[in-house]
Amino acid sequence: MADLSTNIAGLQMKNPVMTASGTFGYGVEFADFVNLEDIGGIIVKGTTLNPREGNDYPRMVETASGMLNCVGLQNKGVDYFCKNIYPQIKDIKTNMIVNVSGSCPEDYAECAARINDLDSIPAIELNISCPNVRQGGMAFGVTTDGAASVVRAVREAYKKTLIVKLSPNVTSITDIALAVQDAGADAVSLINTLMGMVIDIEKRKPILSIATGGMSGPAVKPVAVRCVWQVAKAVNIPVVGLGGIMNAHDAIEFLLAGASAIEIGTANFVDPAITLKVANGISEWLDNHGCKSVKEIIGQLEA
Amino acid sequence: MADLSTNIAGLQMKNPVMTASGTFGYGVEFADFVNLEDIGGIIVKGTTLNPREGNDYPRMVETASGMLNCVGLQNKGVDYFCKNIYPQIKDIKTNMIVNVSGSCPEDYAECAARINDLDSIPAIELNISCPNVRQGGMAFGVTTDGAASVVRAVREAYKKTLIVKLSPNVTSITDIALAVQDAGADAVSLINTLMGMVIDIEKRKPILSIATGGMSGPAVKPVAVRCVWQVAKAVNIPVVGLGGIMNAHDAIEFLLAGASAIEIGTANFVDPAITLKVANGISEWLDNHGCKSVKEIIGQLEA
Amino acid sequence: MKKFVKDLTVAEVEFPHSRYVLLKLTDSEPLPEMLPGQFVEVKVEGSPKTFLRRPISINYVDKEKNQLWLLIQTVGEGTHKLAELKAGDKLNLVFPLGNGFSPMQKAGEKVLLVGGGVGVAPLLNYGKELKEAGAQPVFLLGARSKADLLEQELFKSIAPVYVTTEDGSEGEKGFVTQHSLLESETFDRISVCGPKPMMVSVARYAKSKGIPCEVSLENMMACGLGACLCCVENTVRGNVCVCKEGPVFPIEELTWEL
Amino acid sequence: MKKFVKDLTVAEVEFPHSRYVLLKLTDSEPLPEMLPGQFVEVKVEGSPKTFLRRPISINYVDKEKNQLWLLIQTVGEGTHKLAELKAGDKLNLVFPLGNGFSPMQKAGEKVLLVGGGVGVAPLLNYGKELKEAGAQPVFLLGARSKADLLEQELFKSIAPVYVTTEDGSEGEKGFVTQHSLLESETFDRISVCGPKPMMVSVARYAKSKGIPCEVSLENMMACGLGACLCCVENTVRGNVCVCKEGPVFPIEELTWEL
Repeated sequence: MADLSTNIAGLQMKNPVMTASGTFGYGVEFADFVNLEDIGGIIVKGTTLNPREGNDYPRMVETASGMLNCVGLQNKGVDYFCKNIYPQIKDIKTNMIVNVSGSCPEDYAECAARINDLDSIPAIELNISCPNVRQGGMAFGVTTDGAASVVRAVREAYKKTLIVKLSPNVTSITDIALAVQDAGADAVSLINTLMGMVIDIEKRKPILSIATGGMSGPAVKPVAVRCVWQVAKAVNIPVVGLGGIMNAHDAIEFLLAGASAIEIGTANFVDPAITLKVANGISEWLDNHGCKSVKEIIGQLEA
Repeated sequence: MADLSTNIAGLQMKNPVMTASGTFGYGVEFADFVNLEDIGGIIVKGTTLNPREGNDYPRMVETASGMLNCVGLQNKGVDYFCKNIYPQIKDIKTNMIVNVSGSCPEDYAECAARINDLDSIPAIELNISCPNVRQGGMAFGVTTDGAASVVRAVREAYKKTLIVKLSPNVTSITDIALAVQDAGADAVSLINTLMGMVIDIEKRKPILSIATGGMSGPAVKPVAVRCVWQVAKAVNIPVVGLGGIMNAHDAIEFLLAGASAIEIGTANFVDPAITLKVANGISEWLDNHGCKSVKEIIGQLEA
Repeated sequence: MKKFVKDLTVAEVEFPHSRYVLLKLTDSEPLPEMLPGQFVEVKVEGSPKTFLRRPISINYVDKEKNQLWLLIQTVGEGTHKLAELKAGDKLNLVFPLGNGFSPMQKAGEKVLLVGGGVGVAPLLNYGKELKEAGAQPVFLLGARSKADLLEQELFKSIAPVYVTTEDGSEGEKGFVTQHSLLESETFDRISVCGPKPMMVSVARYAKSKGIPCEVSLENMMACGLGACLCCVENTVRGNVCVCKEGPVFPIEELTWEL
Repeated sequence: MKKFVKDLTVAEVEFPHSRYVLLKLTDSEPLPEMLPGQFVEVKVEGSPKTFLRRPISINYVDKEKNQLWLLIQTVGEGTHKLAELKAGDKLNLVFPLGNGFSPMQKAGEKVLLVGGGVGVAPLLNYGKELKEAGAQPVFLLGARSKADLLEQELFKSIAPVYVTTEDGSEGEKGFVTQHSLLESETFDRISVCGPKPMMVSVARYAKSKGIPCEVSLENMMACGLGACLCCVENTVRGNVCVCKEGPVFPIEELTWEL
């Protein structure tokens, strides 16, 4: 049995499989299907300083080999999380990571500061690239200055592992990655969703309530693998890869491209037990290829 | 029977269906399957000032609901085109449009100038965003200055309809669109392919010879529709929409989003007779919806 | 209530209507407990256009035969693929999902179950459960025409069935809210499943009469588990997941204009 | 030569081997002229992982029965879907594509047809055409073992068949280039279709003996019409489309190291 353990800037993981924010709830929603403690890391729903109702319905539309969503960061706010959610998840023996979002650096920092006080949350993933909120969100993630400003503010307030999630809706994702690295990020995760739109031709209106949404699923996987490869070559902090991973084969593509860990997102909707199937599939593949550790393939792409 | 005729900056088209460069050869390759003169416009292979061998094999890999290619502008050069290809296509009674590419503004301009002399070529499509050539290509298309510089140079040398093809691999495609509009473009076409990568995990190498390639097909359609909608709102020149169109329904999405015409690309590989099926499908839909002209739906999205 | 993801086996396939297929699924082990009004998420194989699972309400649970019935309207490529399934084929389900209809409130209560279109599906199971529990269910079913009425014999075997058809080819002509039954009889509560306009008009009737009423919503869903927050309905508590806190809601919780 | 896109009808389905399916297609009207060595592009339905058409060489053309045979190795989801086709099903083809093998150069010429794996498929049709034209084809077929030899009776009905198997379970043990036939007999020319290493070694043999040799390539393709320039092979003329200028090339046109 190959050693699946990996490490993201000091964050020890029993295997490289994590769940993408917004696709796995708080983990507990999937407890009937998988043993949560067998997952390398669980990144829970996007959390903001203040409660958000999110966007109106419809928030989702299926696309060719994928889907668009425009949930818009619906959540009850960080204080509700600390008081009501944290107690339910704090004893789950794996890396419980909170995805943090906001509309200005101060909000991001304050939200992060309150999560910093939670002993059982070893890391946060900073969402500086949510494509589905009008003000803020996206704006920060698509410029080097904007991205750096948020990361600097949060770095001040947050002492544990800081992962920054990057948007692919940019001219150069490596420039953004380098900017957040310089601003103090411990790791980057990519890709967030690709901005898209689907039209109801009978109603002559967009299907989604805010017209556009973020595309995810197998359709975006080639873009995600390309971004991970480009960023992993450019930065010297760990990269977490995600985007359309449906099986172990897909996950291994990301690992070879340079990801130290991967996140499974949309696939959780198709198979609620997919996380462990992917972890086991990676293990089998490593065994069949004579690899003693997953570390033997991370970034080992010849290109 | 609804009136399908449309108009791109003075270029009269019998219907809004065109073929995307690099997916329909010079048209003649498809003469056994469709009556070429029934197509609104045929955009032939990318042509450069000097001959190009293109990239090594493999140049193509299938992806979820799409494909990547890295052909790399293989062509025999503009003089060969004028001498040997033009005579074969000049009498085809539809808009025969040449896609022009290059690696510096001067080359673009010189190539365009020679095509300007060909009576039966009423327009060119400027490819300032080829993701598959190392030097040049992409570089121009992803900055407003780079895009404007090429378009200005070509505008000087080219007097007929100038369509500029835009890349989606940018932070703001509307900024690029506005820049090429200001530089003298008569119309814009979008989207070019999304940059992606697929890895052969057994060989631990990218499948494509230059590692990355351009993604096309239904997988990218939501991104394309979004871009067309954003750009059509921002510019006051006509927009030609393309990206994953497989049927009349898809085409109508682009028309509603603001495209005055559409291009069919990858779908030609799946069904060599698709162009006319889409044109007929649009006509039927218009009839069934009481529209007398395709112009009644162009840009009529409520959003 | 524990949820499962597993392959069930197609035991029987019936076509009660040109646009519907009835799949009777079974399993080697006893099927888990399922509440009336709950739904399943099925994985459709061999359909390039179908990436996500499809939510389908539970039509009936035959405990003797250990069967779970799904009455499916064949609208798109995905549901047409489901209609191609043959006895012996496997179908992967995530189930049971959602809250389901309210259990019997008091013995002997008269409950009006109103359904339209494919919305009648979950009412069959609900009516049976209410009947067995000791309540008095009454079915009021609406359809375009006689030919569009589904599972009539089964409904009649459980409780009285009243029908409206838009063309008058069966029962009373018109919409369910126009049926004379609503004037001639009174009910302790009403449960509705069908097209939104129908549910709204029934909800208005119930509100005007002060009769407790619950409706079963069919918002588009992705996960079905309350994780993705895509299928939300706006309620007095804000946006909530139809897949988890629904699909059944008391009308006073919704923000519909009644 | 005119190309067509049309639905053909599956007349017969055979499974000559656990990893192969033989589809015999027919049409209501006479099939168009097809040259040996040409191929078709088939559209695979119901396979989410298969977006593009699949190029498949023409195995045999039965003019009496108006049948076109496709011998398909079931490797991925797409080809497995093709193996599920039943008699009466439709299959959409773009065909005939490519240049095909060289026609007979002179009456009575001895032509060695070397095939390995699924590469034997087009040689059956080619051998038959050469024979009918008045040439003397000879088959040299290689496989892993006896069980992996395909359509042996058909090949034998056309011309002498020599075999090598890697395990020696049939014919001579080893690879085709090791067969004693190559020492004992001489040929006017050689045509090869199979795995690239096999084609390279046969090409080297032919070059060393000064025997004209052509090989049939299987580069990955998209359009099959010479439009997308994806399937190019580097030649003395530069990069050319295998789908249009090939799939058959004289070895001296290729840039292989021989």
